[in-house]
Amino acid sequence: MAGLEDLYREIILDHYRSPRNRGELPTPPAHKTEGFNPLCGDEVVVYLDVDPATDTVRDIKIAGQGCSISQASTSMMSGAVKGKTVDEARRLIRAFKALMSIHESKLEGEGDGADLAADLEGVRLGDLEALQGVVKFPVRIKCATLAWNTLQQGLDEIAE
Amino acid sequence: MAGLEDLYREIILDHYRSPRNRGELPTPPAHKTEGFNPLCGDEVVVYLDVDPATDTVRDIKIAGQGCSISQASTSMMSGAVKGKTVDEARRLIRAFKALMSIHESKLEGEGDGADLAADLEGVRLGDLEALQGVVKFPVRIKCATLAWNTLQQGLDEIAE
Amino acid sequence: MTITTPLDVERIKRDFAILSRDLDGKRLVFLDSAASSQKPESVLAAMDDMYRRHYANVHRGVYRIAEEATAAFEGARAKVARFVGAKSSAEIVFVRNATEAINLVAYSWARANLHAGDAIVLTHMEHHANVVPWQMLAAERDIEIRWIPLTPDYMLDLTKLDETLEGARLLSVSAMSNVLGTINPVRQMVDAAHAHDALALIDACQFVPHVRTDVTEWDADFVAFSAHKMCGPSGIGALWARRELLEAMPPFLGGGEMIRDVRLDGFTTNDVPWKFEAGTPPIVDAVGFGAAVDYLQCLGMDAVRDHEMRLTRYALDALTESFPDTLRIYGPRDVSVRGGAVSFLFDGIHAHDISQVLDEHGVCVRAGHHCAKPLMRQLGVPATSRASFYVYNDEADVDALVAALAMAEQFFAH
Amino acid sequence: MTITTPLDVERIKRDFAILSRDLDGKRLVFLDSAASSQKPESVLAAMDDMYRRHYANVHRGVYRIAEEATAAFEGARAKVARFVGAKSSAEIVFVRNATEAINLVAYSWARANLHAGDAIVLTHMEHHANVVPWQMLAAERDIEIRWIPLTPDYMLDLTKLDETLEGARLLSVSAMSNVLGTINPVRQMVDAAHAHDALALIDACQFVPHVRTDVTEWDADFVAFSAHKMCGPSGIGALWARRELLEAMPPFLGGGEMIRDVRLDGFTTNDVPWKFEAGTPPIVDAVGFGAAVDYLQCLGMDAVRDHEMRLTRYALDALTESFPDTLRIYGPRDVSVRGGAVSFLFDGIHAHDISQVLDEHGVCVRAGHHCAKPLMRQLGVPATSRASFYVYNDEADVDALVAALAMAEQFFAH
Ligand SMILES: Cc1ncc(COP(=O)(O)O)c(C=O)c1O
Ligand SMILES: Cc1ncc(COP(=O)(O)O)c(C=O)c1O
Repeated sequence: MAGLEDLYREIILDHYRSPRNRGELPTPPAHKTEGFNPLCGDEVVVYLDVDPATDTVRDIKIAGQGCSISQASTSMMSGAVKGKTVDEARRLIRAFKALMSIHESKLEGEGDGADLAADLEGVRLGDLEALQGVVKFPVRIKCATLAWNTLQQGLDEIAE
Repeated sequence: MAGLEDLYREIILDHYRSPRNRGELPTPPAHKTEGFNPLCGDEVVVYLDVDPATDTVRDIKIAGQGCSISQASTSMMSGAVKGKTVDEARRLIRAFKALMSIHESKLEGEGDGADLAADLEGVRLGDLEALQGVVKFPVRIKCATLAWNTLQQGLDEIAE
Repeated sequence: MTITTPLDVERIKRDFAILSRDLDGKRLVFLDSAASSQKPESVLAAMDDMYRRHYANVHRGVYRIAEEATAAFEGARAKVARFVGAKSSAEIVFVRNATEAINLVAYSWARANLHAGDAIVLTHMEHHANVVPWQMLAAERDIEIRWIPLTPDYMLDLTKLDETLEGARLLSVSAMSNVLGTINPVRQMVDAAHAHDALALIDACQFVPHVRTDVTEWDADFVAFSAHKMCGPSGIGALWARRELLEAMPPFLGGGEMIRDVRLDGFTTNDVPWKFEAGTPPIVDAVGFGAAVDYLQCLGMDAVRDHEMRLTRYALDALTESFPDTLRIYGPRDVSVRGGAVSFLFDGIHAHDISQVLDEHGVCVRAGHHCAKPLMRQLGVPATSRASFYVYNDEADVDALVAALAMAEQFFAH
Repeated sequence: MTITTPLDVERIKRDFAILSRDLDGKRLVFLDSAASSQKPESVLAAMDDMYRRHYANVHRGVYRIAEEATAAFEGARAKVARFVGAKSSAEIVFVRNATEAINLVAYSWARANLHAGDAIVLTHMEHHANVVPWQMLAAERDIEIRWIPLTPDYMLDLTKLDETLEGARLLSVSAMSNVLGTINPVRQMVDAAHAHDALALIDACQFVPHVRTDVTEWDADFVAFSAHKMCGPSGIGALWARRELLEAMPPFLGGGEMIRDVRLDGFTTNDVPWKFEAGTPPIVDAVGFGAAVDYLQCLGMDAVRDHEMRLTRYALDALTESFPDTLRIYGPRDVSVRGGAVSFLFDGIHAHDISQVLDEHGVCVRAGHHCAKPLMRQLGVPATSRASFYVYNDEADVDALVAALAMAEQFFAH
């Protein structure tokens, strides 16, 4: 089962079994955003507490339910952006999507993802790179990106 | 062109070239009914003057335009019902449709038309039988029946 | 007494080319027919022959291949009509799928007849296809939607049926749940609806492929189903409706074929069923649909049902015996009130992850909400795995499923 | 400079199995591609392969064949998008046919945006598909329909275009008439519509199969076309629309796939284009559609257009020379402003009867109103005969037509 071990790296299963930052934050001051994967029904809820003075993600909590990939990705995302500035968080989003969308864009037959590499430049994804195995399983990409799309939507809503 | 001669009998072409009873009747007392073949655009207009005292088709006139089959059938129909009682006209309609629908019903895959033979019993179709060749050309059946359906609709409307 | 010849599954499997596909050394174990079934050789051959010998647009050509195409297309309609017990071909409207069939009723019949304050009755086990069209209408017209709930053993709770139907205009219900497998008491529900002057729409998408169907016996008003779940091609389905209803309904889509006459100031409509078929239809898919019902009729729908009951019983037993503590089945246990869609979950393992491991073993099952999110919320789960059976499945397929599940459980337990 | 390789029609004919069909000793001369075209081997093979190796429902399965099916389905969408110059696959909504595409716009965009007193502009040469949906809306909402008339040489009379567009919300016009062959000045008309703040819908059903199309160059808002007229299967077509428009439009059909979430009290919609694709799509037909655009692209659309211009000129000349006094052609003579649909009538012989005799000679032409009854009334005829050409037709087909017409004329003259 070579393929499967590519997808389900140990660190992913670890985040799945022991998700970080689970819980809720009072709204306000925190902002709550829900994300759905319309295909499989996975749900992610992101509570974001952004300090307006420093534009920093002061705290983040996660709720919802889903498969190991979506849950692990959500857990990793929460750890990666906590304490970061909004700009840094947005850079992470772009980098992570670039990591994933190399395949996603191929599925849709548009471009070859070459220029997406630019987005990856200079961003340290760390543990998140464990999720790279997902690109070999196209239908699971949406599981991995759900948390990040929800984060992006949350940041956009806060900025408004 | 054996098949074609079956369809285009001399008497049909004659009715096509010299249609009987063409014209209009004043309404009222006459009743006007329009029929369409939605597939090819043929149109038939039937003016019916039914004497309510005797329930007889006192006069009938025909207008409209269409292919040789629809025009010949209309012309023949007008001659066949003129002077007949409404009951006799209705029997003719049933008989003519039976002549045609043996194939029509087969096209729709329902029944084998066996019991339709009853409708033909005891009715003299005369010249109209020249139209029987049409059943070998399924799409033309609607051309042949257009006038009769319009007549039927007219009689129904008058009866109301 | 009807004598039912049992299905010869070994022979049937050979009718479905895809089932002999090799997946990196593993045979394809296809257990997702509730989503869409595979197609037998005879269906593929019928469609191929149409394109190679008889293809032309239908209804409008005088020439021979156009006549042949029209006869094949209308012949398919007659076959489908007979297959579900319709009184006439005129009662079968070809649509893209069951979803469009339900939307057709919602746009044409319901928008002409339902008004603010009216009520529609649905159930908690409906597919989105039988939920969203009504929610769209409800939002537009201020119509109330009422829901029939479930019993703890995954049946409809009909104790308050009469109350729920009070003043309702439509009952729209699935004949068989695509998640639970539950077969609902259609005739009883139709009668109850009629007693309250409501019409009854039956979503028979999961029923027609698996159980002998007689729409006239049901006494229903509308019945929707899709070809692709019953050995037919994707791209075509049918709405059956009583002829008087179809005749009274306003048209839905406008265009060629559905008209009698068009003038600058308006149009008149064609006879049913064509009144509801605007534009060039899925001609060849219809022919494939006809070949599919021929295929099923040839197997015999009673034999199909017998086979699936036996196989479902075997599967329910095998799953329960193999995973007594960790696997939960969502759906009735009694195979006489259920079909072959078996939903289940492992403790602590997401359905999606189960599917993924099964795929490595060539076993295809569906994971997700199965287009029934309201039901998922009732069940309190985000998703289930679902194995579903059809005429080409046998005990060996169930065994392969159980073996793969054991490996999946082990994989996530380490 | 683009170098166009002329079509090798002899070789192309061999790609279409039906063209070698023998009709009682006569070869099939298929001149009805404007109604529906024949399909090349590559399209049939692509569909057959899908059913035999990769078939499963799309978008919802985790297992391999479901992934393959989804990739093939979405890959086809990308091919179609590129073929018509769309900026993104998200702008291509798969529908059953052009008729449904136009109805989708009428139900979703128009019903959300047009109100009593608004006006829609159509032309006298529109197909019923681009008339009836608007008449339905007009009757429902008290909307005005305005008509652009024809010139005596069968072009649109655009002298009063600006006046006609005054206060209009939509211009909906055919890029090429299916009766007259006339090619309309799309870009000019779109610009005029936009100058009046009206949107522009282009019925490109007859255009996309025959002339290189760039929807972005047209600057249109909606473009409708059908696969079955462009070497693809029946049962699928496309609506192209600008992404922002699609995103702003309310959904049309409700059901699976088009939703993001469904709760008892309402639903939210999926991203475009899926928001408009409720239920199981014509999966395999989509793949066939993709293979059809591959086939056309491989021939080269400029070569296709060159070929058809040459053949149409040959046909117009042959008809005029052979029947100088008795045959009348309805449509422009200049092949640079027309496609290969040639409508004609013989003095005193109905189109239907002509077709019938032609059929005896294996020559397939259409007879009737061609779903354009308003145009027929403008022309003052009940019906016409129409021969239409495509990539697999050549001069020999035109010669066969002329010879058969001569016999028909003789048959009815006796
Ligand atoms: C100009 C035009 N518009 C629309 C249509 C409708 O196409 P379809 O029947 O594929 O929906 C046709 C084809 O008949 C056409 O020629
Ligand atoms: C119960 C039920 N209803 C409706 C549908 C919708 O069918 P389709 O996608 O063919 O329109 C399905 C299939 O997914 C179903 O299982």
